[in-house]
This record gives sequence, structure tokens and C-alpha cells, in this order.
Amino acid sequence: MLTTYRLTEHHTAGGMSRFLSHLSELQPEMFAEISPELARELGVKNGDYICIVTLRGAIEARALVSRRIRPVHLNGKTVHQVGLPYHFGTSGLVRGGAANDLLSISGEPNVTIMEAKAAACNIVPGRLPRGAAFEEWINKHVPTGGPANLHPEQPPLDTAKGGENPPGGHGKEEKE
Amino acid sequence: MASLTALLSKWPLIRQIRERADGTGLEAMSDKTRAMHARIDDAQVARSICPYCGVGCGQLIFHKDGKLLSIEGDPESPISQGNLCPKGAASYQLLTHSRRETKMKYRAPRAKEWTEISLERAMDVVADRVWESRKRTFVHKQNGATINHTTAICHLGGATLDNEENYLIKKLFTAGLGMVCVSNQARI
Amino acid sequence: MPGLGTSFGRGGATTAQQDLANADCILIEGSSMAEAHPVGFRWVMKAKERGATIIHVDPRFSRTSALADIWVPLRAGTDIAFLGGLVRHLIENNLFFREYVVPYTNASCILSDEYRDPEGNGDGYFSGWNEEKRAYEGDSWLYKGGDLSRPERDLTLQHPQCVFQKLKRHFSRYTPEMVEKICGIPPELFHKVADALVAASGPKKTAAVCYAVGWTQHSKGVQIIRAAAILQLLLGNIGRPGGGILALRGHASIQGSTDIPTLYDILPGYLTMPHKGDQTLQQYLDTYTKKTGLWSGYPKYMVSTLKAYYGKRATAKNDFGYSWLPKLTGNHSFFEFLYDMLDGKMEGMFLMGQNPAVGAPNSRLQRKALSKLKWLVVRDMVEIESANFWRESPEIDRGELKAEDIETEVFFFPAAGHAEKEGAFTNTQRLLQWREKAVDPPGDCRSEAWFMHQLALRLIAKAKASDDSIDEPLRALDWWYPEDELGDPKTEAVLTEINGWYTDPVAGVGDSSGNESVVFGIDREGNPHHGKQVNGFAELKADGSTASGCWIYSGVLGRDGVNKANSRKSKDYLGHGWGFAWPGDRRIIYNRASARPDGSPWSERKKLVWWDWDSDKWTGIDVPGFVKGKPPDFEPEVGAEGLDAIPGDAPFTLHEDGLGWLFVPKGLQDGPLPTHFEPLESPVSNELYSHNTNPPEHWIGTRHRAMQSFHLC
Amino acid sequence: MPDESRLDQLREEAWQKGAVTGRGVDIAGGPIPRKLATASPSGGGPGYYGQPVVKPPVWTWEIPVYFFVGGFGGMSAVIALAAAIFHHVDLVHTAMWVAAIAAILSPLLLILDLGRPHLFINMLRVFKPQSAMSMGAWILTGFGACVVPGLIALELHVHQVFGGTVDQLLRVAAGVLMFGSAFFGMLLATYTGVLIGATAIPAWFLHRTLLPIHFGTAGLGSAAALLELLGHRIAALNFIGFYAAGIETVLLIWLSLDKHGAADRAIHEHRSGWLIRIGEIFNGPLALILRFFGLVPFAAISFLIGALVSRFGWIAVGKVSGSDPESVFAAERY
Amino acid sequence: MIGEGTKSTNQRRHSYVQEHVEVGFFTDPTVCIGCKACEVACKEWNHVPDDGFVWSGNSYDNTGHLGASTWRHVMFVEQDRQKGNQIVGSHSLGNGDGEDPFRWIFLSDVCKHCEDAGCLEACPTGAIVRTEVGSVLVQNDVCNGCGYCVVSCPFGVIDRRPKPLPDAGGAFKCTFCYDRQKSGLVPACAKVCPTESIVFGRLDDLRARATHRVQELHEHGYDDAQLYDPRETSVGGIHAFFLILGEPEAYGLPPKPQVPTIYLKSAWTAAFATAIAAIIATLLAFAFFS
Repeated sequence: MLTTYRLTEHHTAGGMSRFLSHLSELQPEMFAEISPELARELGVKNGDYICIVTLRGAIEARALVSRRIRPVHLNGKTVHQVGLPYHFGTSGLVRGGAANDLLSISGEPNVTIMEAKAAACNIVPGRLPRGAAFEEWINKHVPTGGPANLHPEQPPLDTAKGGENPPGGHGKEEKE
Repeated sequence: MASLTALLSKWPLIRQIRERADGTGLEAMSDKTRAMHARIDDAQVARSICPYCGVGCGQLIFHKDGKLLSIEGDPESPISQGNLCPKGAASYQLLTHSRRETKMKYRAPRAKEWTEISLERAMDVVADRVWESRKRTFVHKQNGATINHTTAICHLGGATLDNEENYLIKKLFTAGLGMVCVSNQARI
Repeated sequence: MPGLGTSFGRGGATTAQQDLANADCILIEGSSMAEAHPVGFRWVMKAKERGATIIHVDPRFSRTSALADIWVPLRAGTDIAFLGGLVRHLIENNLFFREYVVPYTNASCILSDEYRDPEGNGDGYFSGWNEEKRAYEGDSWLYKGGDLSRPERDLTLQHPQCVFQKLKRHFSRYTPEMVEKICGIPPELFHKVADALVAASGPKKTAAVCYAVGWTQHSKGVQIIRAAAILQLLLGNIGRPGGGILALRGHASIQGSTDIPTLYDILPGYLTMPHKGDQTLQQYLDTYTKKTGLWSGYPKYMVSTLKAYYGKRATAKNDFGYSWLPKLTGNHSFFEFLYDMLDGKMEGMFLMGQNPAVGAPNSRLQRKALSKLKWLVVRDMVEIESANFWRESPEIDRGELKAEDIETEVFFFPAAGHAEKEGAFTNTQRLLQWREKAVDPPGDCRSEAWFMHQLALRLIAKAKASDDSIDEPLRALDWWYPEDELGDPKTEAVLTEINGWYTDPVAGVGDSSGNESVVFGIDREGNPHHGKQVNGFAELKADGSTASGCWIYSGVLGRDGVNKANSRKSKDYLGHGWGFAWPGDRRIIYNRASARPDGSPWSERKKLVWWDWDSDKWTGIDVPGFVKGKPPDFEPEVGAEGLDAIPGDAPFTLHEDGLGWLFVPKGLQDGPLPTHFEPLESPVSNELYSHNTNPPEHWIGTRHRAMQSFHLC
Repeated sequence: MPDESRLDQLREEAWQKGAVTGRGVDIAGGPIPRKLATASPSGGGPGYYGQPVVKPPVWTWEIPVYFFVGGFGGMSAVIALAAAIFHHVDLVHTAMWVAAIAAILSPLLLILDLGRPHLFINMLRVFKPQSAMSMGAWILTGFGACVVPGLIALELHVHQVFGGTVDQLLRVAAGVLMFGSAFFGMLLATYTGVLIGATAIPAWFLHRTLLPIHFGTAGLGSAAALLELLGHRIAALNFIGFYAAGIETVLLIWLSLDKHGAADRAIHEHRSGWLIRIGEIFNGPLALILRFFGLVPFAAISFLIGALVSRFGWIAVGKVSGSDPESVFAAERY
Repeated sequence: MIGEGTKSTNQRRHSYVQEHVEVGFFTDPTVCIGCKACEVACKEWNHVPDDGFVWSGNSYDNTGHLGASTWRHVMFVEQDRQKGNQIVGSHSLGNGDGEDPFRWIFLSDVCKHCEDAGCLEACPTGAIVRTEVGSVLVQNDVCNGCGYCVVSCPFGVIDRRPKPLPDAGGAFKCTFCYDRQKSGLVPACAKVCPTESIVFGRLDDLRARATHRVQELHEHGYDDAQLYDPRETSVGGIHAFFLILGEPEAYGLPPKPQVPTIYLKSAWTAAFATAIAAIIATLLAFAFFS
């Protein structure tokens, strides 16, 4: 379960903060906050690289392992939560993956605002492949386990190419 | 000779001996340190508001003959009382950092690099583009009802624009050109 | 703004940040205030020093939680379940502030009999659901008899069809155990929060709620804010010092960007944009004017806005230029026209201070959409990703996009900084604050006002040269703004237009010194342009004799020629004398509710506005939000119109019934009461209703179903 | 601002190898991972995430070399004085030449190490007895002021350039200046120990009594060794060699016994500590044995090497101990 | 009740320099929100260059530690202990099912401006001086970068600025905004702090206020709150002192800092002894063996 948030040191999409040295050096790189339990499960140490994959795309981030984010135990099922700051992009003094690459375009009925605070995602330890290898890699790791429920207008999951995706679950298999 | 004694008297060792000090006090101060004062002492002040988040902290912008000196919190603001956050405190660098663009740039279709273009020329070209696109796509009537709009030009504004700028944008784009695809970040 | 707009009448924070210092309990949810609004959080810390309880509800233990007294690790997307649980707790244990709820809210109003709530068959639908259109329709939610102005009320709150009973039934299944199952928080923690809120309710105590995009950016964002509005109304905190709901805006002028909007569906002052069906002005006014309350003055505000746009050419004969306004034919918000861009139907785009290439959701789709444009104008201070997507984006790096086959012609205009142009921001507490210009912008940098002014001059010149009828609106546009030496339009002249004036110019009078209370009276060509300034929206007329760019801002630059947004002498802690808070410099809105129904303050500690019996008018620390001379026991006669139809003890003057809406009979797409639904991509199914996600949710791109997943685009 | 190309190069390298090896550009600018300061996963490490409490010294190779040069320079002036008293004229002559060269070389080394060499004269702005380096500056100035003119006077006197009274005057001046240079020389050789001893670095201040002794004796020994190598194989220098090597051996034993646990673990556990011990062995026991078997030139060389290596060792230990928070906490528990 | 008492002490003009009044900083981590405004304001006013964009992995602190180009450093300490009577996680709810408590503390670290300063005593050029307000100032035009102050500071604050950065070579540290104080202004970091965690004022007033604050915190359940102002050690107290929760080691602060001048006596005696011994040995050598 992915949630996004803001940092004090940066400003929204980063245009007014990623280009300033005094602000960029306070938060120089894209990171993802994960709980120690999830880190142990994925075999990831504090500071390693992890990739966050959703239906829409994938980005890489440094893993910040901290007790400040905790798994939620809902009647027997454990839901891991991952925190992602916005702010980063591909230009400026400091760069990183843009959390918005992962979010879906969905319109709230009254004001068509997107749902940015809760989305399903998959975590794969290691770095994001670049160049052409990206396409094939992402097919392997797309979260087919995905949401238990489907909104009537949500596209059925089988439209995702590459049928041989391993059954879902939170990145347990992708430990390589 | 006089200059020699003057030079000697400036030597902190002499001052140290004369004042029987241990060399760590005011006697070891250089003239530059003695003459130190805040660079904003005789600067003009413009009262402004921080451009970052919605809290609306007051800012004092110190400037002297056309150059920015420093930006600080405005103590009389009932909201911020002189304080700022890290982004607000970095406002001075926001306006003066070296990566800020100050030249008009243009990228031709299929080009790989930016090219220089004058501001006036760019304004004329944009006006032509808008005029042609509107001419091509303007819909006066739609099955009987006059709608007078075009959906081929859109505007996506940020929420850091002033109210007056927003007013002019809405007035020209919607009331003047009939553009309906006008949107910005603020929704709720 | 519909969340707060429908519940209380105005779409803006109901209180001021510095007023948080007087709260006895502060609930921060859907926001990490210490991180996103650090200086606003200073007042929360002042409250904490005075013994207030700070509660932070957030899936993540952020810097706000580090300073809070209670941290509630809620699962993301389940805010309505938590708030619903609190509402049920208040109602079941009779802990709500009864003396406040009965007179000031519509708890006692009787609903019509056709109204069905989701509890009936547990599928999450209200009455009036249309499956094909995937939307609610009909008016089964209105009060009994369909007239919202004078509802039938049962003050004992026992009537089975009254709002209170419906509310009780609606949230009856939101028990603490259900909250634990959905949100993942133990009941003891839930009760700690509930007790803290209840302890801070009543005549002597108030609690405040702060939220930000943590609530708004959800598939049911508006309903979450509605749930908070219900909670605060039941606790009796709205309109009182140290209470209210503070919407923490993310940008310097987000509130300004909805008051004077660059949005597709509203005109300045929350007037609705005309749709294809409203052919004539009269037809438009009939649909949107309300019989009672402040909105009964709709024609005055609309005509004044049209007079501001089209000036002398807007006359009674041509419906004040109403036909020139474009009519909407559907939803033209950014997500909708994004798909026109993807199909290549969008020719040109203006990007002024937004960075969709990384700032908008599904940015890979955004960058691809940008590459399909014919021309793109980007105005920013640095070369942002949206300006160089054709050179440095991940897609270029992966070869999905090649620079040589991207057709888009990109114009990059360097923009002026905040200290290089003057203008007003409206901050998160509806306060207009002026920025003085310090230095000239460097090099080619110019302000957006300069860009729009120069673009308008060129387009109007082209329109005057052509005789094509479609250029009629451009020729009619009243672009009168005097310029300064750099070519910038005088921003204070624009502010005078926003404030509004009497339209017939006073002959030979009116330089910018503001004598005869005319400000900037001379236009570009040097002839007199308009008459005296208006001092408030009460003076606006529907006959075209007045003009006002934005009626809710009227009063910011009145006849005294003083730009109140630039006044910097704060007289009291609420900041009167510093900046101008709309409406009418009122810092805490609906503050009639800070007095008992009989006009006396609730308590000595929490008094703000009260009725002064000997001088027969409302007085207090803040500008009273009520008709000055209307006594608290005023009873409107039958058939009264506009504001005189509002009784003396009804603080929410924008609603037809003058009451706080626990139940929203009209104005929302997805239901009168908040119902919990799972986020669109949730790993668990909905515990409360058979439907998992918010039914009328647009999963944008029904036309482009597959677009959503990254493979095909 | 370093230009973009260097940054992109670093990013490519970081992407392939996962970490940037070279010093690289300070502005990491995105995904250029550096070895993480923290070892344990939850960001633990002693103190505040393992960050140093005090700061390690910023000095580079010039300082240990200066210690070595200043040491033998100062002590050779002392030997020159003793030689003069006991009429070893040629020894005085060489010793004074050695001292003079050291007196010129030392300031050059110090100025080379300064962050702003052009402000070296500021060293004489004030006279601060409580600052070992201020004392050092004045001592070096005094030493230079005595040795150089002393040498000149000695040369003029020895070559009888002037006759009669001027020559008499020169002889007296040489004598007085030799006394001065010996006085300043002995201080110059030993103050360096105080300079390091009186700092906040645990491994240094815990051995503040050993350091002056070690530096002084090493200075004396290396002066004697150098003079022996320059051909003065006389018994006196041999005795001095014995004396110095003997004291160095005692110091080695004292150093290995006087342990302060974690406080000065930089000496006992870290490889920089080995540098000191090798140095001490060379100018302690090894020199003693070699001298005992009469292999004087070898003993001299071993002593000189030992003195130089141990100076480098002490500076290296200072750098390690300065960035180890554990040692500061341990040292302060006394 | 409404609105009074919020006028902050950090905004008033003063004439402490002219009146030779001893001033200080009192930093209170229980109200600090870790926003790093002090770090940015300090760099903006003094034009301090940026020193590296390296992601540290130490919670939200990517600044590392104080140094030549970082005069203010906000520390982020994650401990498994209770912060006052804050309710965080199941432990604090009483049904502690094995999940231990948690707290997150932010503290803005700065040069301590010691009563008896190691760098001040050690500086051979007199570049470091005690100003009229009792602060310790490095005069950038005098310092020749000898580096002796770097090893003499018991708190590891001062450092020599390395090559690629502008104005390299000299030693730098917090100047207590001496130029601002001479013009009657408050130091930039104190003025900008949103929650007045950093308070600037007369040293004695601040010390009184701090002791009162510690008692107040003890009443509210912060039982491990204490003042870090080492007056019992040779440093003799610091002008920029802190209130800390828990032991100083967790913040990288030395529990018993000593000013290095106390080591001078024993070092100099050893030095003189060696010198005299050397002379005697040399004279004896020449006496008996020539």
C-alpha cells in the first residue's frame, strides 16, 4: 500500500526547490520509507536501492528503514505501507524518480482530483534497469496480485502484457 | 616616522602589551572586524509575502540600488511574527541562484537543442499561433445552441500566481478567446 | 471547496491560523502540518504550551506526530471510517453539544419520504442512483416539501424522518470494532481520541480540525471533508474561537486560485460557468439564483462581473455580453483535456507555473501527451521537466520517445520572481496580502501579468483588424489597463476592477490619486473609464450600473482609495488592519455561532461576537458575520426574500435555511452523507458495503480504458 | 559549479558499479551512492549515527616532516653549543650548518601546510603563552634569529674575514648567538610534543607527558645520528646516541603498558598505531643494539628512520582517534 | 486569554554589543519540529557555500555534522524510549504487547561559544577573539588556516574549509551573527525559528528560563529532561546551551568536555624536563668522551 507525502525541505514538483543548493542538500535524493518488518522480508538494508512498481510505471529510490512507518494488521492480513515523497524529477541540482509516475489518473466525482494518497504497489530490491531493458523488466514485476476489488470503470488486469507474471503478493518472490 | 608608529600601534601585540591582555579579547580584533555591520543597515525595505506554501508568512525584502541584499521574516505579520520555514528562508537564493533562466528560449519542431529568440519576436509568434489555432477550431454553434468556445487551446496554471494575474488570464482566455480548457492545481 | 462549500456555504477555511492558539484540542488529519506548514504549526505549539491536546492521524509517524500528544497510525484511505466512528460515538453516547446542534444545524429538518440511505440494502447507494449514467439524479434528498428555504423542523430530534435520526442510522455500523477492522487501530486508541475531542467540546471549550491534501487527494476527498464538517458541527466548534476547520493550502495562493479561478467550471466569486443549456442570461439566472440567503443576490454579482469583462459594450440590450461567454459542453478539467492531448486534438498549451511532467499523476502519460502538442508555452523560473521533456526525460533515455520525431514547438518564457512583481496572494485563511515590488526582473524575465497584457494587446489588435463574427468577444473585451515603464499593467488598477466600481465615468475626474473616491479613473487612451469605487458587494446592482471583477473580494480597495491588502498595521491577534480577509475582512466566518441563540456569548473564555442590547447591534472582537442590526430573536415573515428570510438565530447565511448542513440536500455528486469506500487500488475489500469503491467515481479515461496501464501508451 | 558532463559521468559510473570510487565531485546530484557512514541497519553506531565528536586534524605530510626537521635542527644547535664549549670547532661548524638549514626549512614546511600561506606573518600578531602553536611560532622565530646570524658570525670569525676588534666582536657574538640558538633549539625540539599533547584528541592528550619526551629525545638522537653520518664519529655523539636510544626504548615499553582501553584504542588496535611502534622499535631497541655492536652508521640511519616514521605514526593516530566517537566518550569517563 | 503573550523575544532590536551584555542561545528540542529553517537562514545570511549533496540514511539528517560549511545542524534522533506521556504505538496504551516505545527528537546543534573556549586559546594568530557579547568569533581576514583550532575544540565544531569551495583555506564556524548583532539585529537562525525552539537573549535570563523549563517538563512526565551546560568541567559552561532528553552521547555531545589548555601544565613540564636532560646529557657526553 503506497502513500505519498511532502517534505519540508522541498516544494511540490520541486521546480522552486530542486534547483536551490541550500534546499537540495537537505534532502538530496529520492527515498522510500519502509518498515523494518518489510525490510527484513525483502532482505533490504537501510540505504539500499529498491524499485517501486505499480500498474503505471516504476521508479527507483533509496530505502529508508525506520520504525516510523508500520505494517497494518487487518483481521489476519498484514498490509505493508510505503511512504514516498513527491518533489523529485529528472532535472535540477538533485534528481530522482518522480512519485507521480506511479499514480493513477482518477477523478473524484465533484472536483476530479486524483487519488494520490493510496495505491497498490510492488517493491523489487535492486536498481531500475535503464534503456530498452526497462520494458521487459517491468512486465516481470507488475503487481498482478493487485487490488482485491475492481472499480467498475477500472481496466481489467489482463490487459497487462506478458501473461507469465508470477502470482501477486508483496514482492516476496522478487528477492533476487 | 609617524607612519611607523601608526603601523606599530596597529600591531595587536603592542595593544596586547599595553592593555596587559591575553591576546584573545578585543585587542586582537582587526579593523575589518571593528567596522563590521549588517549589510542591510541602509537598504530599502519592500514588504512582501513568501511565495511557497499557503500559510502566507510576511517577508521583508532588503534591496539597494536595484540589487537584492537579503530576505527575512516580517516581525509585524500576525501569522508568522518574523519566522519563516526553510523554503521561505531560501527565497533570496530562489531569486538569485545561478541556474535561473533569464533568456527567452525557443525549440523548433524536431530540434534537439534550444535556440535564442528575442522576447518581442516570441510574443508575436505566440500571438499568431493562438490566433491560428483559435481560427481553426472555434465552434460558434453546436446543434442549435450558441456555445462560442474552443477546446483546442488549454491552460494549466500553478497556484502561485497572483489574484490579479489569474483575473487577467480568465478574462482574456475565457471571456475573450472562448477557451474552456482552463485548469490549475487548486481543486478543493 | 464543495466539501466546506456545501456544509457551511463558503469554500474556504473557517478560521485563522493564529486562532489555533486558543484551541483546547487540535485534530490534524490528512496533513503533516509541521512539515508542510511549519510556521502555521507554530500556533499549534502555542496551543500545546497552554495545555491543548494535539492529535495527529497519519499512516506515517511524521515530524507532526513527533510533536503530537496522540499519534493514530491509520491505514491510508480509511479516514471516513475513523471519522464516522467518532460521529457514531458522539450520537450513541449523547455527547454532542445539543444547545449548539439543535438551533444552528439542520439536524432537526424533516426529509422527504422518497429518501433511502445505504443502510437499507447495504450496497452503499443512496436513493436516486442511475446505473447507466453512473450518477445520482432526481431530488429525493431534498427536505420534505422540496423547499429548502423553510424546512419543517422537529427540535426534539425524535422524528424518524429527521436528519438526526438518518445520521444515527447511517453511522450505526461504524463501531470501534469496525474501525479497528478497517483502519487497523486498537479501540483503546480510538476511545482516547474520542474522549479528547469530547472533553474539548461545549460552551467553555473548543477544538479545531486541520487538514490538507491528505484528505483531498482521495477518490472520495470531498466526502472526507464532509465527515469532518459533521463532526465539528456536532461538537459545536464552527464559527467559534479556537474551533473551525482549517484547510491548509499547499500553494501561496491556492485559495486565490479558486476565488478568482483559472478553472473551467466557475467564474470569479464561485459563480457557475454557463452550460450549453443556459442560452440566455435570464434562463441562466433563473437556474442558479436561490430565493433566500446571500445567493439570492446572484443576478447582481453576475451582471457586475459581465460589466467588468466587457465594460461599455455590455448593455442590457445584449444581455450584458452573456452570449460572448463560452458555454461548457461537459467536463473540461485537466484530466479530460489530457486525453484530447493524447489524441493530438489539442493544438496549444500554456503552462504557467505548473510542472505536469513530474507534478501530475501518471507523469509518463503526461510526458507522452506533451509530445503530441503542436505548440507549448512554458513560463517558469527554471528549465523544468515539462520544458525539456523532449531532451531529458526517462522516455528519451529509454528510447520510447525520440527528440527528432517530437513535433512540439516549445516557447520558454523566463518568469519574474515574487519580489520582482507586485500583486496579492490569498493565503490559506482567506487573507489577501499584497506583495510590494522590490527590484526589476533580470534579463528577459517578465511577470505573467506582463505576458497576458502583451498577448491581449496583440490579439485585440488582430480582432479589430478582422471583421469575423467569432472575434466579437475579443473586440468587446474591456482591456483598459494603464502600463508602467516596463510594460507591466498596473496591478493595483486590476485590483480596483476586482473590487468593483460604479460604471458611468465621472467626467474629467479620476487620476490615480483617488480623489472623489475614483481610483485609476483614466484608461490607456487617456479618457475617463469608470466612476466611484464600490465599498462592498452589498452595493452591487443587477441593472449594469455597477461592475465588479470578483464580488466576494469587493471591499479590498474601496472609495477611500486604500489598498487594504497592503495595510500592514495589525491591531489585534486576529490581524485586523493587516491585509484583507474576504468576505468583508471577517477573520472567523459564521461567527454568529460564537454567540448563543439569544445573542449572549457561550462563555467568557470563548466569546467572539455577541449582541449588544443597548446599542442594538452585533459587536465583538471580529467583524460580525451577520446583518448588523438584525436582532437574535428576529422571525422572518412568510414569503420574505433574500437575507430577510434568514431568522435571527441562523449563522450560515449562504444556505437557504441559514443552517449548518449535517445533511447536504443539494450540491454533491456522490451522496448527502459520507460513506466509507476503499481506495481505488486497495488490497482489502470493503467491510461495510458490498461495493468496494466510490460508485460515481470517474475512472478518467473510460474512452481510453487501456491507456491507464502503461503498456499501450 | 562543476559542469554537467562530470556529473553525468559520475552517474553513469554509479549506475554500473553501484558506488563512486574516486574523490568525485562534491555535488552528488542524485543517484551517486557513497559508502554509508552508518553500519547497523537502524542507523545506530555509537554516539550520533557514528559521527565523530571531536574533529580529526587537517594537517598533511608537511607537519610530521617539520617535527622531524625542527627536532634535529633544534638539538643540533644544542650539540653545537656543547661542541663549542669543548672546542670541537669542525663539529660546531657542521652542527651550526645543520641547525641553520633546519631553521630555514622548518618555516617553509609550516607555510606550505597553511590553508592561506600568504598570511603566515599573522603568526606573530599576538603572544599567547596558553597556545602551544603561538609559543612555537615565537620559538621558531627566536631560533631562526639566533642560528642564522650565529652561523654568519661563526663563518666570518672562522675565516678571519675581518681583523682585530671586529673579529673579537664576531667571536663574542657567535658565542652569544650560539647560546641563544641552543636555548631556542631545545624548546623547538620539545614544544612540538606539547603542541599535540594539549589538544582534544584522546589518543594525544592521554599521552601528553610521553609526547614531549619522545619528540625531544628523538630530536636529540636524530641530530647526533645526522652529525655522525656527516663524518663526526666521535665518542660524545655515540654516547648521545646511546642515551637517546635508551630513552626511546623506555618510552616504547611505557607506551605499550600505559593503555587507556577504548580511549586510545587508535594506538593499540588500529594499524596507524603500528606505525608508531615500528618507529619506536627503529629508534629504540634496534638503534641500541646496533650501536651496542658498534655498527654506528646503521644505528644512526635506523634512529633517523624511526624518528620520522613515529612522527607520521602520531599524526595518523590523531586522525583515527579524532574521528572515533567511542574514544572520546571512553576518555571522558575518567 | 486570546492572543496575548505571543510576541516573540527573538524579534526585538537590542543594543547588547554596545552595552557589553553577555548573550546566548537556549535550544529546546521538545518544541523543535525539525524543519531546518535555521540551517537555511544561516547559510542564506552568511553566504555559506553548500558542502555536498549526499544522502546519509540517518533518518532525515543529510547534513551530517557541523563543519566549515555547516554552522547549524539539525539532528534527528530515533530512540526506543517514551517522550513525556506521548501516546505512540501499543506500548504507551498500557497493553504493551512487546512493541517497545518510540520517540523522535530534533535538536539544532551549533557552536557552543564556550566560556573557556579551546579554539580561542589555541589560535596562534589571534584570529579567534572573544567579542563584547561573549561570543567566539573567527576573523576571516586574519585566519591563515593553521588548523590548530580544529583539534582544540572539544565539541568538534570548527573546521578548515577544503579546496573546491569558495574562500577555502580558512577556519570557519558560527559567528553568532556578530555583524547583525552590531546593528542591533537578532541572529538569523533565532529570528527564523517558527516554534522559538532557539531562543536568543541575555545569558542569565536564558539560564533562569531553562531551569524553569526543565522543572515544568519533569512535571509533565519528561523525566529524562536535563540541561546540557557543562559548567562543572573545565569548559566552564557554554553560551549556546541545550535542553536534552536522555544522555548527551546520543546527540554526539561529549558528557564531560575539557578545554585542552588544562593539559598544558603537565605537557610543558615534560618538555622542559626533556630539554634540560638533553643539555645535560650532551654536556656530559662532551665532557667525558671528547
